[in-house]
Amino acid sequence: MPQLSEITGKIRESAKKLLTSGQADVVIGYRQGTVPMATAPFFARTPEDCDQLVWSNFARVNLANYLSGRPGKVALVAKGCDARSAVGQVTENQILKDNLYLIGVPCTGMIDNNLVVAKEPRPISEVTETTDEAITVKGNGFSTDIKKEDVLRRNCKTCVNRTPKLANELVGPEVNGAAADDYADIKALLGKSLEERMAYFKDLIKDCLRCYACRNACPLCYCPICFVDETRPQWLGKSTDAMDTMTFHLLRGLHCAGRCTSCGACETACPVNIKVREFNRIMELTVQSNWQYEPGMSWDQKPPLTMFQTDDTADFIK
Amino acid sequence: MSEYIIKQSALADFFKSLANGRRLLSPQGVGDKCKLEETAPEKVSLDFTNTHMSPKSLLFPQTERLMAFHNEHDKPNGYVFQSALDSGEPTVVFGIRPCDARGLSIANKVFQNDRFTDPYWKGKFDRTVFIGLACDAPLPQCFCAAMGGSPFGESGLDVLAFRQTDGLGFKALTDKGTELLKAAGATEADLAGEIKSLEAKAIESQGVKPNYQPIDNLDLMDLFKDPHWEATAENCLNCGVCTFFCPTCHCFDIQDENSERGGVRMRNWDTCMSWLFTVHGTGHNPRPTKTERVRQRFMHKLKYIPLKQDGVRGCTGCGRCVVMCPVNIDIRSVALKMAQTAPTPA
Amino acid sequence: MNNPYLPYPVRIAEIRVETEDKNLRTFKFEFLNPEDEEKFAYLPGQFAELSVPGQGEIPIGIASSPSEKGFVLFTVNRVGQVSSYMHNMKAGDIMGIRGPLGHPYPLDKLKGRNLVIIAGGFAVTTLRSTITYLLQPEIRPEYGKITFIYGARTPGLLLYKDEWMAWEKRDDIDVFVTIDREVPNWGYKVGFVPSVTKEVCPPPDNTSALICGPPIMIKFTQPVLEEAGYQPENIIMSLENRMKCGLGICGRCNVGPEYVCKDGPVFTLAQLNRLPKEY
Amino acid sequence: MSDFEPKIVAFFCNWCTYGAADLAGVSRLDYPPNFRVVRLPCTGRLNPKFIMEAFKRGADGVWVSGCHPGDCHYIAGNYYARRKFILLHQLLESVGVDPNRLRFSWISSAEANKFQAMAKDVVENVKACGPNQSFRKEELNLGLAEVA
Repeated sequence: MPQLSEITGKIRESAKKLLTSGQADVVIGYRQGTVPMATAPFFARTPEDCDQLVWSNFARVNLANYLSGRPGKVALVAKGCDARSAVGQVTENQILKDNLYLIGVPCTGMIDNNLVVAKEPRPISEVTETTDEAITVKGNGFSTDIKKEDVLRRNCKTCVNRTPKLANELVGPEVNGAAADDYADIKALLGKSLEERMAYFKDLIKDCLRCYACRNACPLCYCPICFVDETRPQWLGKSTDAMDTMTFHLLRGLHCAGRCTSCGACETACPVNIKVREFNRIMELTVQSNWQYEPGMSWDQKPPLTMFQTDDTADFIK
Repeated sequence: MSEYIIKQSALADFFKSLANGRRLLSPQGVGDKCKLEETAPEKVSLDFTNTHMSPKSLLFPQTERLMAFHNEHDKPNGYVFQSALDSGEPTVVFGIRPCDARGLSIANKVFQNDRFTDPYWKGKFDRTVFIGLACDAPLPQCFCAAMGGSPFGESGLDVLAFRQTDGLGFKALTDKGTELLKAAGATEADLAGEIKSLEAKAIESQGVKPNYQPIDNLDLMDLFKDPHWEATAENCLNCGVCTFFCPTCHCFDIQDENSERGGVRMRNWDTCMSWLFTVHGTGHNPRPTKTERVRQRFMHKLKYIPLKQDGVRGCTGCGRCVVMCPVNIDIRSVALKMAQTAPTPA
Repeated sequence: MNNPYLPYPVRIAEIRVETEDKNLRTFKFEFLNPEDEEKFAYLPGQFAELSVPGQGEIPIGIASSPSEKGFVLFTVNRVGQVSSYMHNMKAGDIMGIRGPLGHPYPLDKLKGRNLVIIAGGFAVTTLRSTITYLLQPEIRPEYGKITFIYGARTPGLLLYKDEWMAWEKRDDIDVFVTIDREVPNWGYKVGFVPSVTKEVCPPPDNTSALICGPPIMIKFTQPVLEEAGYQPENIIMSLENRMKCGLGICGRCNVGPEYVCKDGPVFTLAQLNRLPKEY
Repeated sequence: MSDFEPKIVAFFCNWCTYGAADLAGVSRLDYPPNFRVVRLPCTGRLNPKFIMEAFKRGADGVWVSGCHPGDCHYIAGNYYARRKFILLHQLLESVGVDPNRLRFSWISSAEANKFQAMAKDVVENVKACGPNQSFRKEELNLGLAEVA
């Protein structure tokens, strides 16, 4: 059971070394947030900066998001999923492998604030965390201990690749993830009737504000102009029309197919708590069952949509 | 005397009288489902912290039809826009927080500015009575007092209500408010002292007030040119969460949509965080990267609006953007950085 | 209540192709309801939202002068959704205009002064309005010497040929028209607007400059005027930014605290020097 | 329902199915007139947003047809397209779009008979689904009285 302070110490140590030796111009990690249950991405450029870097059970943002097109040498504090996204950025030519250094943190999962609030609905003014297994939340006249496994994010519960195997170094002992993600939820959903599925997905996105936080929090969404911002032709209306919203989510799912590493950044960013990853998961399952492809697992694999097999099976094409 | 009380036992009747001939809205639901909803008088609850989203959509819906036309070129008024102004029913909102009411009053000065009046906003604004409920226990992310407001703030409200040991106390702030309280049979009382001490207690519970005062005196261009913006914006994902949740953010886009029968011109919430927001037809963009866009948002809140609205800041300290931001960009820290800007020597 | 979002219905009375690349057309509109023309009382330098139902709106400077009654003129460049659609419309079609919006050039404050009017490319529109207004017999004596400098890349890209040629023949306005590069049979000036300005602009005493043109022209003309001794208060410019409402509400066209639509589009250089360069 | 005539947006590759449709026409092979054809240079050009746009605007069905695998005019366009189709097909079916509304086929420019049969089959299938009411934009609410 590693202490968070231990990992924090190692991250700082590594970051300082990288910056002093010139191996990195910037180390992108996390610093403590300004409100309870939050961290913020932090860009350390000097060895002194590094003392602000922390490790936490709330280090949810996928920092690979800051890689695309970034000049210079970058070191990234990366969980299992983030490291895969970073590798994806390399395979998609968003950054050179030689300019990237991954400080891998074997991760035991990150906390979903909504689940914490569900367990402790009183206003929380302080959180203490010493290990990666539990937290204590405090407020006016209360102090509640919460086990992390009870409040893990959905994607963290089913995470298979918790240890960033491709990282340049690991700052903690390797951890094992789930044996395999069986996609039971998606398969159950697909067992329902067409009408039920349509009703489910319409209900799923009914609160969507189209703030596009899911898109912007996603390390895959680096297009200079997103299809939702195209104006001639304008593919998407700007109103709250349900079908426009559905189109956004479907096309987002499609664009992430074969690239998504289930980091959960989209769901965490969503201010109205939509399970936006449902769309991605359908695509993940499809990609895996068709092409046995998992993104971000090696430096030289080609994303499935940039290639083909002459014998790809598609029985539905007549 | 403009203060009144209603005892706990008479509250049910009070809410009934509010709903008489008007739509009664109040916060319903908990957590991320807490929102202003049409409420039966017996369902009004005083037990909430604040609505998940700001109440601006009441007067400024995310999508609003402005006008429409029929696609009939041969008829005299076919293919000509007709106003689709709909101000809705008379409404009373009970339980809006003072920070949010203040947000509406700031937006109100934009929608009813020195040259133009927005009839869509005004119609709804004029038909709504706002009864605020003072905050006696502000949340950790609340900082209304630091921004020049108060948990007992009065701006934008017709009536300020606050909890008493037995029932509610009220301060009428407009004629509309006084009328409403009188009609509901509220008893006059002298509560000024009580309000003062409750307010002081609530402000105190927000902790130490950071000093943002220097921003007011600093030159616009000094604030604008300060080198901190690059670092301040570095985290930003350029999503629109802060703007969509902000009670004073009022920017919108105007869009036309068509069908065979005709078309509608509508306005939709827009966000200054978007690249598309300012891009010219030529492709030139005055705010091309997130640094300019983030700067715009904070400068707008903390400098531009105060310049235009007699020093009133465009942030009400409701704390929504602080907790909603996926990367924890905290307007309080940004404001402090701005306050530390070094002025150019004269 | 008056609804500032609702356009006045107008009929396209005439469309004139202005330039050889056919990307600029001048639209002459007549109001469907004559009383709307009175409500649309404007001054040179103001703009309006041209509104095509189902397509959208574009903010365009008013090219006609208030002295021209019975119609309004707008010259539209083909760029985006609405302007391209308009370029396919024909005389007789119905659309809408909404305005007038923004502040005009402060001509009433400039009475008694000399004016140098500098235009580049198709930004000449509101300055055409200004000159037409100033040259009215009852208005002209209220102003001193008027100098008009107008440049475009090629002769074929100059707008309002008939008009500036007629102005050239008058003795109460000095007209200098220039193109970027020499072409055969070109009887006027050759060179960029800044260099022509340097050559012909009158001394700064009791003189104000009105400038409207592409950013690059303004960038290089401004120092020429400053060198010539013009004070920033006397250099008056018209800005443009992406706009939607035109009413100072929708929030996108601001330059610092000022909205280009509501508080502009006309600013003095002195004002702009105190504002961010977000335009 | 029997008199329901569906509107179907068809995306045909210029080098094969578009030719097949032509050939069916000059060969006087009858096929239903329910299609609005969009000609593509290759099915590889088919962006999924085209299909979404068609449904969004109220198409009852969409039919995409290109060259047989191995016959692409640009060597491999349809192979790439096939991968996209696999994803799109699965995604739309997963969110509850009746797969009978969306048809993919390979028809060469010589296969006028296949084209005719496929066209009839597509229309029949879409007819069986009925009008598209759940996967489209809602009719615009003009909120105005009818024009006098």
